Amino acid sequence: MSKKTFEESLKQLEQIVEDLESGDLPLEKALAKFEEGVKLSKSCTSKLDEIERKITILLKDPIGEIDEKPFVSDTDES
Amino acid sequence: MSKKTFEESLKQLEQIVEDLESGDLPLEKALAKFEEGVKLSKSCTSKLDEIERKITILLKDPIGEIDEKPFVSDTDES
Amino acid sequence: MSKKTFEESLKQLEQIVEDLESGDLPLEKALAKFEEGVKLSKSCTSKLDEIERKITILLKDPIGEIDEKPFVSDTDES
Amino acid sequence: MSKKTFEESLKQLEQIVEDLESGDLPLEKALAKFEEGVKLSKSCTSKLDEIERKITILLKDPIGEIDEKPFVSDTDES
Amino acid sequence: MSKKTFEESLKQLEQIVEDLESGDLPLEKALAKFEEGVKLSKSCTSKLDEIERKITILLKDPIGEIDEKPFVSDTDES
Amino acid sequence: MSKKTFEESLKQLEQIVEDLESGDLPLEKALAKFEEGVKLSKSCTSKLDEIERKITILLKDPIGEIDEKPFVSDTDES
Amino acid sequence: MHIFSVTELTSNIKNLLEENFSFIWINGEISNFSKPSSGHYYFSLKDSRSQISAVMFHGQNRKLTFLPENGMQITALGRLSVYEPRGTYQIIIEHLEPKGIGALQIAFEQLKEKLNKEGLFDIRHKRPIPLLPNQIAVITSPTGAVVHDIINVATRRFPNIRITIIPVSVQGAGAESEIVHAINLLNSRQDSDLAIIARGGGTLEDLQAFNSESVARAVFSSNIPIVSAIGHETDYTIIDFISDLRAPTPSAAAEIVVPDKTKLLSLIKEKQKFLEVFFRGYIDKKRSVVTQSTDRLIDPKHKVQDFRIRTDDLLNRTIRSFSYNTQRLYDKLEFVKKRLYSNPLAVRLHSNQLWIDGMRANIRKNLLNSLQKKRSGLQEIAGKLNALGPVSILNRGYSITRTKMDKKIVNDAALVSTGQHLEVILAKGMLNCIVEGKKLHVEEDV
Repeated sequence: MSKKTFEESLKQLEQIVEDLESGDLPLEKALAKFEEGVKLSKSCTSKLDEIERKITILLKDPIGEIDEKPFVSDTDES
Repeated sequence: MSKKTFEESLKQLEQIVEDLESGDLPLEKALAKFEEGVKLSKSCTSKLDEIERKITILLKDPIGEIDEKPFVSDTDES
Repeated sequence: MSKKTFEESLKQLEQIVEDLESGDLPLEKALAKFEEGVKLSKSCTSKLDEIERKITILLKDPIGEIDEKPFVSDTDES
Repeated sequence: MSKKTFEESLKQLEQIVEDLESGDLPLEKALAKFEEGVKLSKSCTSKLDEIERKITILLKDPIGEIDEKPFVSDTDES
Repeated sequence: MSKKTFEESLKQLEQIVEDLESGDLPLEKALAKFEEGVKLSKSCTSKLDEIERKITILLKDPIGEIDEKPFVSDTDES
Repeated sequence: MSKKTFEESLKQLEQIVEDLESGDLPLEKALAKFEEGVKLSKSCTSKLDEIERKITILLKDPIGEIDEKPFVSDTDES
Repeated sequence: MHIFSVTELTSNIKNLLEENFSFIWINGEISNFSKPSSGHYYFSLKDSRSQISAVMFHGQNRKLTFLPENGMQITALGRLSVYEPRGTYQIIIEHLEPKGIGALQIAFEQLKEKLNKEGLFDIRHKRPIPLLPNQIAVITSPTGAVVHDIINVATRRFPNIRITIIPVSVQGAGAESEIVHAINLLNSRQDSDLAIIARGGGTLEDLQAFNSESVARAVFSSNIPIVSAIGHETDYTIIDFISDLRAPTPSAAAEIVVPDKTKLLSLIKEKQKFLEVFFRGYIDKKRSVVTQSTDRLIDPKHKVQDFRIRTDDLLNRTIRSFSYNTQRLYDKLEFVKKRLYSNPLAVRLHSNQLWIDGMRANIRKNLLNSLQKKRSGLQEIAGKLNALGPVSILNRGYSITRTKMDKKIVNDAALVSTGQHLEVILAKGMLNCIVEGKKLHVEEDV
């Protein structure tokens, strides 16, 4: 997935979910799709987690002294 | 049966049921059909079991940390 | 009788009954037919029993390996 | 950032905010922008701190012999 | 400032004041101007102080030969 | 200043006063004028005191040489 | 022939008269005297045959020690002047005295005119009087009031003055040459910056030395400025015209020549005070200009604060919009994940299993059904078979006998032999019998 963007992965994941939801797939194919979907979803999730971690580090950096504003609460306020 | 897809097996099973329902079969043939049907059904079930096991493993993979959501309950909720 | 199907046996039995019903048979022949009829009926019954057992076994068999039990030896024992 | 003026940095930061607010950026790009934005804002802030410090020193200098007096003693005296 | 006359310094200071009042200066330039302005104002003030000191000495000196008499003894005599 | 007469000095002093009064001289020039003025005024004052009171009369001695002698007026004696 | 215009002619006449009669003495009798409010004197001078209009301006007539009146015989000094608009001429009188001047007066006038013509009276020859002379020479009689007055006045005005007296006779035979010598001595010594030639008042005769040509020329050629102070205010001598300054009296000369030290000191002090005050004011003004400019020097701090707010706002917006974006993706991902994990595949597995179970049940039921059918069919036939069998007859006590060997029904005793093994089939069970005997016929009663 390293070469794919997050959005591409997400789109692919959505396609897979749609394919699975359509119910027309043979079971083995559906399983394969599901497997792929799980992988994609994990990859997407870890990508987001990684980004969140990065943000936290960025915002906690003492040079900028922004660490008092947690990232999440910020979003909540808006 | 390894070369047959799950769906082909299902279709065959359905055929067997139809054949049996027609009621014209000599007893031995019916028995044979029955035997075949049972085999098919068992094979299909074990296929399903296998897939279910696979899914469970997929979902239990710690990297993705989805293991808290059991597969079945998920389905039950929907 | 191993070569005859259940249905052939049944048909033969019916033929014997018809022959006996015609009443024209000398006693010896009638008796012989009767005896044959009884044998056929017993054999048919045990065939049915055997099949019934087989079904039970098949349905109870956790693995589904039904092939090892020969049909014929079963009949002989009865 | 040393070659950019403060206003240039601020303009760049504004551009980044606009880009981010337009919402059309792929995640990776958005992250890069975000990182750049945070860095720029920190750099801007530290630039402002520096300027404010400079102003304070300028305004606290009691005699006006700015160049000859060491920074620390100067501040301490006032 | 040793090469500039008082009026040149003052004119420069006024120019700086005007430049700053126009408000169009980029921050760094404004700071630089302000710094220069403060320096000029201090230099002008110290120039005036120095002259005032000189005047006082001149006027206290009974003969007017300022250069030959040390400052302190002069003051003591009066 | 030894070459200047009291009158010249006074005139110069008056000129300096006029110069200063007449217009807005640059600081350095004004200071120079002021210094010169103060010097002149002191020099004038000292010039006035410098003169040694002496009233003499030029008399011819017997040889015919002119002799300067203190003059004693008749009235003073009386 | 030249034809004059009136103006031209008048102008010519004016030039002619005023050039030729610029300095004249005239005797005459005053008539028609008047003194209007301007203070000028207007009158006519006449003799037995002629008369001329005369005016004496206020500036001159103030100096007169007497008031002219009609019928008074006078000698006047004046110049002719033509008033062009009216074509009249008149004499403008500078000096006026009662008539009766002697030879001395004439000589005086003649010398005065001569020297005047030579230009000795010209102002350009006047040497400036030093304001503060280092030493003043006084050429006068060492005895008498004059020198005393001068010294008194001088030392009063300037206590530390330096005065050197060059004693001379101021009248009599040697006076003239003594004065000339004194002037020469003055110039040769060069130690005085100024000389006063002084004498008390007297007759014209008394003042003769000061009206002599030699003294006049000595005064004129002196390098050191000379102030003349001869006689009273009204006494004019030749050297009064030549000297660099004429003082009306000796003490006036001292007053004029010797500066008032106190005044000078206070003047200087005043100037110095002015300098100080002015310059302090000047510095204050400059200082206030600097202060004003400095006060206007805008400190960029508020700019910094504005920028700070803007930067913070931008940072917040960066964070907010980015986290909004991320959150959206999160939500979207969560939604898709939910859909993925609430997976249709599982439903499918479940329903497939149900279907399979159903099929299996179906198969079993079908098979069991058909088995059942077969069984009941079989039972029906078996029942028929039993009904057709010999059982009912046997139940009534009949039995069937047959040979053991070939199972042949025995219906004739003749066909069996004694000892032969037979089977008797009963309603229930079968008997194995051995023939003991036989009867070929059965009795009726059996």
